Amino acid sequence: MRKYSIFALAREAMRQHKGWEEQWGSPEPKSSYDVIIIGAGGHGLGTAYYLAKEHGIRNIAVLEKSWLGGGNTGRNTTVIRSNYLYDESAGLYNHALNMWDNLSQDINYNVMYSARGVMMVAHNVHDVQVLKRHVHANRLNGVQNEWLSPQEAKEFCPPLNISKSCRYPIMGAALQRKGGTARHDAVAWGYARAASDLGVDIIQNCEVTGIRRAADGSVAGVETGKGFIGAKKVGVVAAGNTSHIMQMADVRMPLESFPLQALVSEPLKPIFPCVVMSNSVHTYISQSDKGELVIGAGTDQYTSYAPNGSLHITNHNLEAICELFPIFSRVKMMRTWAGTVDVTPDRSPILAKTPVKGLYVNCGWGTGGFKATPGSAHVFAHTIANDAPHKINEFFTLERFKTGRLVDESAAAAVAH
Amino acid sequence: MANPTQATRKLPLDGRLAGGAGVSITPAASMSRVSLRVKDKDVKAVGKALCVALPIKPKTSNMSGDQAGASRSALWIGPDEWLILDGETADISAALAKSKAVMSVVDISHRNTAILLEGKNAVDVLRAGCPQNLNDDVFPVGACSRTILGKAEVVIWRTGAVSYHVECWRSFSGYVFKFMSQAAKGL
Amino acid sequence: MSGLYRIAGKGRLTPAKTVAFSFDGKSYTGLEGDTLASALLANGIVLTARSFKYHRPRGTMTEGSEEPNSMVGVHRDTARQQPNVRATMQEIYDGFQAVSQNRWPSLSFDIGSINSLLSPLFVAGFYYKTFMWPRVAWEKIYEPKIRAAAGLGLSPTEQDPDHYANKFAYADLVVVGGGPAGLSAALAAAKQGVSVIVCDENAEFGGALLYENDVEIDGKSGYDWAKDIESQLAAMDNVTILPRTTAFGYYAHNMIGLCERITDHLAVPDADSPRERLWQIRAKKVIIAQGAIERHLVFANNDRPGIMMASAARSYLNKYGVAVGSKIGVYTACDSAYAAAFDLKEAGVDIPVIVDSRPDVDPMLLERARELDLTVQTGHSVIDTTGKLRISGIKVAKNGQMANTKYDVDALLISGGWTPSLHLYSQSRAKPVWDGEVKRFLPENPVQDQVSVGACAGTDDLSEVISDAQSAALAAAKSLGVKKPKKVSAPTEINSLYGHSGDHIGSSHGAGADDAVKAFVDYQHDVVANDIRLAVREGMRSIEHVKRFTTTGMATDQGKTSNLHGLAIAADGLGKEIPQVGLTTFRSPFTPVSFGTIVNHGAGDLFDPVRRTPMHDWAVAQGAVFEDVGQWKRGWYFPQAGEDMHASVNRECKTVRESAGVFDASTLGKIEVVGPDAAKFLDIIYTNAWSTLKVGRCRYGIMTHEDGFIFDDGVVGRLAEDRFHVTTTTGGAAGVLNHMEDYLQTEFPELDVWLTSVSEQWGVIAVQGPKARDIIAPLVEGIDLSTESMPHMSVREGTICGVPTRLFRMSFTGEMGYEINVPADYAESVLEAVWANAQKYGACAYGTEAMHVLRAEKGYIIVGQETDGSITPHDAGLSWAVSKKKTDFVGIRGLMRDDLVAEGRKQLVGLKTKDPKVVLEEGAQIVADPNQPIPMKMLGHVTSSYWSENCGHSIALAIVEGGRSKMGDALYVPMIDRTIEVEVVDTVFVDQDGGRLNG
Amino acid sequence: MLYIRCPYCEEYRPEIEFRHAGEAHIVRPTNMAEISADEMEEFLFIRENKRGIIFERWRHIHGCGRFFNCVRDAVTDQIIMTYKSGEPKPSDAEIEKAILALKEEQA
Repeated sequence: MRKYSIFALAREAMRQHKGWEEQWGSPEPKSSYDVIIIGAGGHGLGTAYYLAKEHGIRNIAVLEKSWLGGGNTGRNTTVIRSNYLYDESAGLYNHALNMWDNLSQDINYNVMYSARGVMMVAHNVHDVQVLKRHVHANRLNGVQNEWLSPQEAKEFCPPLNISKSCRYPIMGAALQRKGGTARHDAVAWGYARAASDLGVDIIQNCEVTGIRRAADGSVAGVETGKGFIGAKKVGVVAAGNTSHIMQMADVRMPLESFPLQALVSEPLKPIFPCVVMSNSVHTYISQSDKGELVIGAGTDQYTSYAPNGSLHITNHNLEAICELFPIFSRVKMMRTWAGTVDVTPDRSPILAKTPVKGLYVNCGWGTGGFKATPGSAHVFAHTIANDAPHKINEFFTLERFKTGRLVDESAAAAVAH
Repeated sequence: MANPTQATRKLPLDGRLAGGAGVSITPAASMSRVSLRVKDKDVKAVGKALCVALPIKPKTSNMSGDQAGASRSALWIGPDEWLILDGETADISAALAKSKAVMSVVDISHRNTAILLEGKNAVDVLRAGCPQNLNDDVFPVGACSRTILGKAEVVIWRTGAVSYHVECWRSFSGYVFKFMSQAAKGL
Repeated sequence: MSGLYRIAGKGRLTPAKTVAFSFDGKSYTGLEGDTLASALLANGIVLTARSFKYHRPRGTMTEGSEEPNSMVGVHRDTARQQPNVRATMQEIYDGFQAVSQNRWPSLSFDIGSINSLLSPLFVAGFYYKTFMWPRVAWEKIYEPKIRAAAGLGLSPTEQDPDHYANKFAYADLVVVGGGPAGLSAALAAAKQGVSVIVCDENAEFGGALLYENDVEIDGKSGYDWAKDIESQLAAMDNVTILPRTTAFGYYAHNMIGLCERITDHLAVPDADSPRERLWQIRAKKVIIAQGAIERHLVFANNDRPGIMMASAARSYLNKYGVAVGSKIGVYTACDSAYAAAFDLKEAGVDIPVIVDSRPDVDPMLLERARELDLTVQTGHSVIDTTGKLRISGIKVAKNGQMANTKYDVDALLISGGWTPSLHLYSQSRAKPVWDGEVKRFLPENPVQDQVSVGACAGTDDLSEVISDAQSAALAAAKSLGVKKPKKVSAPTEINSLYGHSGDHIGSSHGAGADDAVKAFVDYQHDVVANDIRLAVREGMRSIEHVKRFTTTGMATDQGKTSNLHGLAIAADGLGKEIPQVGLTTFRSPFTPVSFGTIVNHGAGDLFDPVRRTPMHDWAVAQGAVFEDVGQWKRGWYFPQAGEDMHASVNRECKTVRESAGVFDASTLGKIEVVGPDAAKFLDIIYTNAWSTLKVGRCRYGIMTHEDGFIFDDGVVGRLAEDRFHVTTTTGGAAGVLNHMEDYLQTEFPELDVWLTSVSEQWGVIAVQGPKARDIIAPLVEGIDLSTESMPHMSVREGTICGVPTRLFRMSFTGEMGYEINVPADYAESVLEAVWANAQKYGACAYGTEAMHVLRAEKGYIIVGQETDGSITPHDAGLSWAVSKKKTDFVGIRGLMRDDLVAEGRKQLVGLKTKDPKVVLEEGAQIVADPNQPIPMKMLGHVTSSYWSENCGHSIALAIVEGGRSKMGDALYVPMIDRTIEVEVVDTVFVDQDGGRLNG
Repeated sequence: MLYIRCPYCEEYRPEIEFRHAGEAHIVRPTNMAEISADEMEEFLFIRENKRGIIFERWRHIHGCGRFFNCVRDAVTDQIIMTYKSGEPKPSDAEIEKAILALKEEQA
């Protein structure tokens, strides 16, 4: 792999950029692999990368029904933070946050991680209690998060409306300075390029249609649009389509898939310096490097695989934005889109072995998977390679839904992302 | 001067008035209201006790007289639910007590309050916030439905060609009134 | 004079109706009906903008909403500053002001254009490959620079003074587009009596007929024919005509979103008038007649100001009487550009050359060119242009050769053919179908109840357009139930001189893979042909990857002019056919829509309902400070002169225990449960038993979900064998009713019981404290208030102040007390009477904060504060409220799950700080060893914490692992600046034996 | 915003009058206290979540207040049929028929 750098760029500039290589290969599938990952989003590609890089497994394929990075990786609002309440979640997301720091250098691809700060605002006494609970728990867990007064919040984010006369005045905010955003496509592409370089076969337009089991019940491989492909181990990282894939191995999941919308405004000159989230009025917003305000909302109320959102969801979302930032009323919405997110009963992910030997699942990220990408991929690779979870993901099992040992972040944050 | 220990009634929208081109928005006077729940088999008998037949067709209403608000009216709300309206002093519960049917009679005279819309643009005030089809062919005079107006739940009852009686819970009435007033601007 | 380039006798604007406007502070004169683009062109202003990335000078390219370049800021006043407005869509008015964007210090001298020099570095996706070293520099140096250079207009900085409206509408038929197809369809359908809404994004209906002056229909000009149809439609009751209205979104189940622009074109809008109106229309049938969009040609330096679509130039001439230059070259691959050249020539404008890349051109066109003495170079291409802030010349070469002839021009009209507009079709989730013959994607496979007609369906011939539109309308009417459709006559004679044949997709001669030139594909995002080739070279094989890598088609115009070119160049690079590379899905909105319009009535005061209790005004009169609890405003505390919150709450708490307090408890949810099976039903819903509750008595009940976790609580009174008055938490009211209805309707439909919300039927006045009975007794009739007759936890019906009451003897403070329920309209009046008596006893008004303190002193939980969806009744110390006898209730099995019966669960306890003056922070975490390293093992957290004036020390409730076995233990609360030692104690701090409740 | 036919109101109404209420035909065991951990997990948490024809519950919460069932294609969001709470789950054949009828209606 030719290294990316300013020097490489300058060299290529002199020859009209004719010397760049393909970022990743487009091979035909081999007859079998040691590990097959189903789903070429950030989590799946990252899993393949860490399997190859840290676990010495090189005979890996990532199968993608469409184009890589085109699912939730390429459709989310790229918020990164780790200020989760429970030890288990804080451990997982903070692992990811620490990895974001060096990800660009590690995979030699600028993922544009920008720690511009994520501020969660409180609008009532209950919000204050909940957010302070987070701040305290985070501090004792070694997760950076701090409490700001309304004035401090306004200083950190000047467009914020802290007027006492608005419907739900701001009573304070929790700020994670290390939170921020990254460039979603770059994460998928960077992992794809790095994994491809380590010999991973990334096979796009290759839909999995079945999971074949050996006589002993363990995984034998997958049926695909390009024929049967053998595999010793299969990792399912299919987000909204997880239930559908797992059904092929007769594993029924505690998941429901919902359309989740986001939108961007027309590009504006820099006006919005950070990420602001409000659980009470249900919205979150940041400004991209291109100048677009990137705005996310909650899901539609019904389960669906149709990646379109409803206008009334957009309406609720922008109401909240104009309430928090009345100056944006005349700004125009440029593009809306939706993804399909898979949601577990406790709004925490499943990163685990399954009842089927050789079959592993990484799912249930709901509205908040992007931020976890490096950490999730890293511990999932560990889980597949060792047939046992990493300490960080040992709580995120399927069994918890039987015992009731849930990691319920939803109680703490109505909009989790 | 009234007896100091005799409580007086204060409506949530007392004193408000609004409107716009082609529409007036007026709080209705006090009324008696009952939420009535009856099983299919008792509908006829209960209607008799009430002196208004309970409509069984969805989205329809019946009146004992010919003037909305001044006579007893029964509005279909759900398959076993009716909103019974009458003048302030009427005792609807007493009338229903005459029936032996198993039913639920709950006084909601004070839970709800009503706003009257009148004028050729009345329906467009509603269309600003009600997602239901209010066109003449599907929402004729006499039609009634529980639905949404903006962010409040309301019951819309079309009492005349250009007249609507809109019920909402009292704490939402300020919002509903303000919503209508704004919607009436610049129609 | 309205501009040097205005040609007398041309266009349809009235020369006398001038308007003054300014652009970048300079004053100009335009005509009423001008767009900013036409008015600037009339004044010879061609440079209108700078491009996004390279800051290249740009001018108006089009005459419509597809405009990629001319984006300006419109400033009506300081608060009404609108960025990113398309000059081509903005009508001017007297006093209109606009400014250019994305340039500094000025449009003609822009420092940012240095980027253009660095453009060899700034290729597609360059930022992925660099700025990684040193690590911190990305955030500190590179990213801020990139951000400052990017972006277009400036955000408004003041609150928007305008308001916006909404309309939900239902129509039999929605017709999108008011060109010949849309008008014909609308009229044909309207004549059948069905309801029709027809909209067009432009100020005027007519579509291409507004400028195609070669069209004659039944002896009328195309324009007059269109106006005639429009006036017929306007006269029909079943038709709604909406000009300046963009159909921006096509949603599920045939819902169309429209944005109607109402005031932006007016000099002095009516203050009452909304600026824009959102239409949310549910249509039984939709006819899309969006038309087609003219493409540019992709050749070197095809972006200089003065270069524009041929149809745009024709439109500026025939609509606005503006010549877009004085020496205009033409470069085309499509017949329609000839019409523009001919019209301009006839208007007296010099046309030095028509360059046609096609070797064979319709002889009729060539003949007409000869008649007009025009030079036509067929089989030639423009391989480059010159000029800085305006095009000054073109280089024309024979196809396949680079030897060229230069022509001086001050404008260049280009046409690469027409792209059917599939935006709404695609938004409706339908897939475009590639027609290889005509090299177009066509809307041939609709998935919703919708049909496309006219140019957007690939139909060029006008008579076909009209007859297709009419048939579509008739078919729609028929399926809408029109039995015998009225005959609709098609025009008998349609004449048009010029067609729309011919096209070129992809890069043109001189902009091939080996040509190191800037041949723009996507103007707004500065994507050139070579960027797309680079993406392909780097392994991007899906058009989605190409699009994201190069950002082509992702600007504010969503690639209306560029998508097909991008696709063709990518397909060429991949050696595939266009449909194999795929067309990206179009997303709503078709053109950008103001947030304000989407929000419409949901702004400001109407953002969310403010719910006030029937006694709100009384609380205001008492000086209450309010807090938001859900949508409710609740009295938080009632400060007297000189008191802060702390002092006020201390006084309130003390007064309640010493004398009494009056509290507005109206927001609590109330549900009347009526029917012979009422008790049986409540047995299912609550963890405790109700069948045993006697009439006239109350009981505290807990609800769990099936998972066994607490979800609501409240006191329930039995008014009769078959009638219960249930109370819920304020926030839980709607959820509890829904939960109960769910079980009643779907799991236990055989039960004879009904549920009615009476939350708002009853105003609730709580009178709590040793003097409570004395205060209310004089006002109550028909109820014996003595403890013997009406003990703690009982309910009676009687009258108070002459109105009916449901009087509860109950307490959330630990004091003897009553909750007086009265019909809400009477509540304030009754409260006044109660308050008058209360004051005689030195009682106070108290708010929610004092209520919280008082109940915490008694260890009463608040659902949502002590519980968070992971707490069982057992955890909360409420095992006594979980029936051990019942064989079923909601949550019975959930409570038995392994983890819910495991040892060491978090349990509710009280905490006392070692230093009694220290008040813990709610949400603070609790540890056993404060000196352990981070991450610390946390045992739980403080759920409630207050200064208790009654106790003389701080009190707290907490959820602590194995808490009840830690009584007396010392634990620690590590704060950011210190560690607080606490002792685990019982949850009840005041009156542990409950004697005060009995008065 | 979906357009949903309420089987009690006997007409189509806009989605915001309704509240989605999860997968349909999940029967609450009558011997709730006695079911196994597996059965409990199944009842509480396991969902079909099918990428295809699904059965779901809605409540016409801001209308007639009734819960009812709905057959919808979760890929296209097309609503195939709605029926009253308590009515049996439609058979594949009935669903096929309803789909055909919808197609004809549109054609």
